[in-house]
Amino acid sequence: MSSTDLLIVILENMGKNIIENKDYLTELDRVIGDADHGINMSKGFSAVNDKLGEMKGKDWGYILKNTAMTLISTVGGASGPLYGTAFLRAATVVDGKMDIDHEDVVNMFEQAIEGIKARGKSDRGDKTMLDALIPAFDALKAAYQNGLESKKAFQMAEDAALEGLEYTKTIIAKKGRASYLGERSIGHQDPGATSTYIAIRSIKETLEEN
Amino acid sequence: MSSTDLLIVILENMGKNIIENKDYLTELDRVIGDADHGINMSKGFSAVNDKLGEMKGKDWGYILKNTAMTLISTVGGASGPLYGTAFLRAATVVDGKMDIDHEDVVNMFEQAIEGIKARGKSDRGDKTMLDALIPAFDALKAAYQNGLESKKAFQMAEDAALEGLEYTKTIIAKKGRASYLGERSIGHQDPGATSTYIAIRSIKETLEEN
Amino acid sequence: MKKIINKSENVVEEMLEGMVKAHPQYLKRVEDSNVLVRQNSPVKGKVALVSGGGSGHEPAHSGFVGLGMLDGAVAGEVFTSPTPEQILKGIKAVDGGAGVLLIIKNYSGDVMNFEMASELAQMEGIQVEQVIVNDDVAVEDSTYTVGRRGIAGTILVHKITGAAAEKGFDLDDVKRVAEKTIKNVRTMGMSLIPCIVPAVGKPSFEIGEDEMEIGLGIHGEPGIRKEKIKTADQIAAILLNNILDDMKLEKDDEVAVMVNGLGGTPLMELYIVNNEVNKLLSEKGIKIYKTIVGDYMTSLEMAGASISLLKLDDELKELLDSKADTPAFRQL
Amino acid sequence: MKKIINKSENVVEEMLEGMVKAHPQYLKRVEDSNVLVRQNSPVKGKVALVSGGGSGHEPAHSGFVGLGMLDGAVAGEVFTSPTPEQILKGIKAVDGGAGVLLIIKNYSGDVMNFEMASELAQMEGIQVEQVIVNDDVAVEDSTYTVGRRGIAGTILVHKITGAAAEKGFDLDDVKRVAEKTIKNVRTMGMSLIPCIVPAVGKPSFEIGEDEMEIGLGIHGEPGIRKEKIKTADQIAAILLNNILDDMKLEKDDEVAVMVNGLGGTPLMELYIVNNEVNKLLSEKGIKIYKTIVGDYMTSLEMAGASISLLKLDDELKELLDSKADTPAFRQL
Ligand SMILES: Nc1ncnc2c1ncn2[C@@H]1O[C@H](COP(=O)(O)OP(=O)(O)O)[C@@H](O)[C@H]1O
Ligand SMILES: Nc1ncnc2c1ncn2[C@@H]1O[C@H](COP(=O)(O)OP(=O)(O)O)[C@@H](O)[C@H]1O
Ligand SMILES: [Mg+2]
Ligand SMILES: [Mg+2]
Ligand SMILES: [Mg+2]
Ligand SMILES: [Mg+2]
Repeated sequence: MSSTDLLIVILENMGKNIIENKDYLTELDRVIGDADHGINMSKGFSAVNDKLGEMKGKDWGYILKNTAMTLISTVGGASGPLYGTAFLRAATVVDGKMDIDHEDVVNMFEQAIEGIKARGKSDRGDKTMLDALIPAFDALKAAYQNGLESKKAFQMAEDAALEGLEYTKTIIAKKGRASYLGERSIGHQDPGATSTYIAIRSIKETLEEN
Repeated sequence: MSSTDLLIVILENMGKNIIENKDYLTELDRVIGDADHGINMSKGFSAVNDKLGEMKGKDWGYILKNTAMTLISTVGGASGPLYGTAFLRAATVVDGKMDIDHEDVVNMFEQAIEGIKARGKSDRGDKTMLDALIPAFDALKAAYQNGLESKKAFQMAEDAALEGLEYTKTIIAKKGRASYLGERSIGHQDPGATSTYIAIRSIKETLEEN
Repeated sequence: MKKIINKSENVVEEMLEGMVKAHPQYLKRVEDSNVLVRQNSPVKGKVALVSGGGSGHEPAHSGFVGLGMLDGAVAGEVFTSPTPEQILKGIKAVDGGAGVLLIIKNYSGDVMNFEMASELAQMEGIQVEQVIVNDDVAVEDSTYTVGRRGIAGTILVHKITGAAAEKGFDLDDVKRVAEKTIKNVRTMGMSLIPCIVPAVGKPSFEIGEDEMEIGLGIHGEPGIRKEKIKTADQIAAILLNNILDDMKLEKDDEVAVMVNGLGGTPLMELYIVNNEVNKLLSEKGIKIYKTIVGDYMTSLEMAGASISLLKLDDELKELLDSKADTPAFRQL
Repeated sequence: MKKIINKSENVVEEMLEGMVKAHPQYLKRVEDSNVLVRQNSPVKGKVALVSGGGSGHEPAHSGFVGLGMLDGAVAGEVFTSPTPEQILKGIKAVDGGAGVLLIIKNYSGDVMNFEMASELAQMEGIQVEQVIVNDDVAVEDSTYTVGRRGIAGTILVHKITGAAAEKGFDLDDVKRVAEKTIKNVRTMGMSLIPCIVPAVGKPSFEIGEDEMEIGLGIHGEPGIRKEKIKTADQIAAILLNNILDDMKLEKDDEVAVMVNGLGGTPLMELYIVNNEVNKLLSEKGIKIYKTIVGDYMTSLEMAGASISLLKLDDELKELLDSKADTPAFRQL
């Protein structure tokens, strides 16, 4: 399989997992937010899914940028611009490329994180998607530095994301709707960190299966 | 005890019984009306009660007229004008009288019924207070004609009122709020007939005790 | 019972005070009464309009006191008609010498109390006429019954009759316009969730999670039947068809539409209903001249809605369009 | 879930259609969008105001599109900010050449989507400025947080800023007025009964029969704390004191008061709250220049209320008083 075909399968699988977890994500958001995260994300990834056909054979930058624009123009809420920005920034790293290497992967994640931070004025510890994404990125980068392959590296990224996700239960939300709850947000898992964890797990799954 | 003093005791006892049955009357009205009959009647008879002191020593007409005016100006709803009119019409029969006879009693009831019919544009069989009051009046009149004393006559009036009350469960309401329910009013006892039954029972009780 | 109140005995008193404090430019309270009248009452030479009834229907009726609508509103206890004494105070406070028209919703209690007040006022030399609104097509109308209830259509009667009075029509003419409006207006309502009378503390009727009441009034009484809950489109069709069966509109007839919320139903749902009402009427070629959507005649926190249609002619259109300035209904 | 709807996916679409059909003299829909704009948009030479956000807050925001208030309102899904694409359509439809001011409620989602739309509009050569309403004193405001939410006070910002734009103020000046209003407005809310997002079908939070949520927003999120349910007077005092702790009013300061219902609370209760708010402010010597009571910024069928205070100066008073003509707010 070409690497751009693999990307399309990854996005397909990501969508499938997000949509399967629609109610779960919404329920998490009901408790400390406004009960729409699963609905928002499913809507976005359904729209992405509809466009994957046309993306076949296009380069990494094109596919990621189109994914980004689709998310931005269909999701709304906080997750739309944030996931959209993440994909958009990742796209800039791999513009025109039909194939990528480990360095590209690291750069894409780094840019995605920077994008979310800038758009969301947020950082690790705010109880957001960044609390799954940043640890995942750190683990991924370390794995590559230790010479591991992508399959193994994303396994480690998934583990770190899950740990980060668990950590969100223990902290006060400082950004997003959950922040309005103050202390009452403690004890509850962040929906956006959960969808990010699912996204990373989806990458690992696809890598394992292909 | 003078007969006007007896009237005051009757009104006192009527008030006591109505107020004791406030929730019961309201609950009956909740099912086929608007859940206020007990509240309305209690309010009216509390107000009457407050005025009984000043009425001491006055004639029958004065006492009944003042009771009527107090009910009209405090109760509201359908029962205010109807009970008010009933007492007002009864008052006209005994204006200026310090003592009354059986004929007066019969005339008072007759006038009260005519007043309700005229004011309410209603008649027996409409599932209203008249379905307790008219049978009670018929029984009372018959008892007097048969030479019975008031104590016994009101016992018979009470029995007839109770029978009329039971009868209201079997018919469709044609007047008052319950009429909007149409067929659905069948099976439920009319609140106004219930308060009328309680009023007649109160007269009998007072006669028995004095 | 979850309500933002103090003592249930005081809800009417505190509500009236809260209204006057919110709208001092529109309303003043008649001393020692539950009557709110226009700030500038009595308006000399103008026919005055008085309405009222039990409380719990807010903004009806005091919310419609002001230029182009009512002169005074008399508030009874929750769902209980006010007494003749109270109504008489209202009549006296607004009479500007050109007579007073009472706009009464057709309930035994309201009719009797207002009639008694009218008799008392006439005894004091005030010219008083009355009209009785009976727009609810859910209720059987026959000589053996009390006839139909007055519900949300009453607001359209307030609006149009108020405009006529404001224009300087005399008492007979104002009454004629009121009667024409009443003749031309029909309403039917439904409910999903009952209300709770504060002094009672219990829901006004029992209803299942998948049921609705069809054809109910505004006093918490149950409707004419229970049904399985239906979609907004189906509900709109049921209510509208009942109305149209009764009022016989023809193609190109012009109507005003009112989609009224009963208190607990959000505006979103009322607009969804209006969407279908509009579609159904358009399909029949009936022209919608004006649409009013909102909570105008409520039943405490009851969830539900009613639809009203008012058949218009040129006179009614002009009166419907004219200026109104009240706490709850304004039109430039 | 008891709602008068058809399919939960269609509530926003059908509501918008129902609004346009109810108010064709005020509103038109921008093609292929969830944007409602004034019937006569774009108004040449006038600064245009665009607001919006998730749906479920009706009449906010499209109910405030019209003379003296907004030019356009962008509706997202229920409680979900609209996308930049939608907002951009709104901006383009109302731009009359004098620039566009976006009035954004302070939620991460709204801010990000509106900002992205603003960037896109500027790339197309439209002058766009934005203000962010953050009136909810229940929320901690610090550099580490997203800051306060925008809730019912937003309506006062619409009113005053809209009046400034209607008077012909230029974009900078309209923005200045908006920012002054935002600086001067504070709100706090409470709830007795949660709402149900149609697509979710479950109450937005759990709450006991004797409990209330204090300090909550308008998206069904729980408040800052649960308390035993209190009387209307106590509730008014809690909300008002939180506001007054924050905004430091002095004797003889003049304010506008808004008692806003969250959708399921009847007007009766709002007036009862207003009665106490008025009393408490009067006791402190604070002058109430104007009071607005009703459902203006709702949260579906949530039962509850919020209180807003806006500190006034001469400029704000004049703008608050000036004419407005929209579906949900009219002033002669
Ligand atoms: N400023 C922010 N920075 C990073 N992530 C954020 C921010 N605000 C919200 N999020 C993420 O978005 C998630 C909520 O997304 P969603 O429910 O779709 O949007 P909304 O909050 O607008 O309803 C949160 O759980 C959180 O992870
Ligand atoms: N037209 C009428 N004629 C006789 N009795 C009536 C009439 N209308 C109502 N009633 C009586 O009044 C009772 C209801 O009184 P109440 O609940 O106090 O007034 P409302 O119906 O105004 O709420 C009914 O149960 C019925 O007995
Ligand atoms: Mg959310
Ligand atoms: Mg009753
Ligand atoms: Mg009653
Ligand atoms: Mg949301």
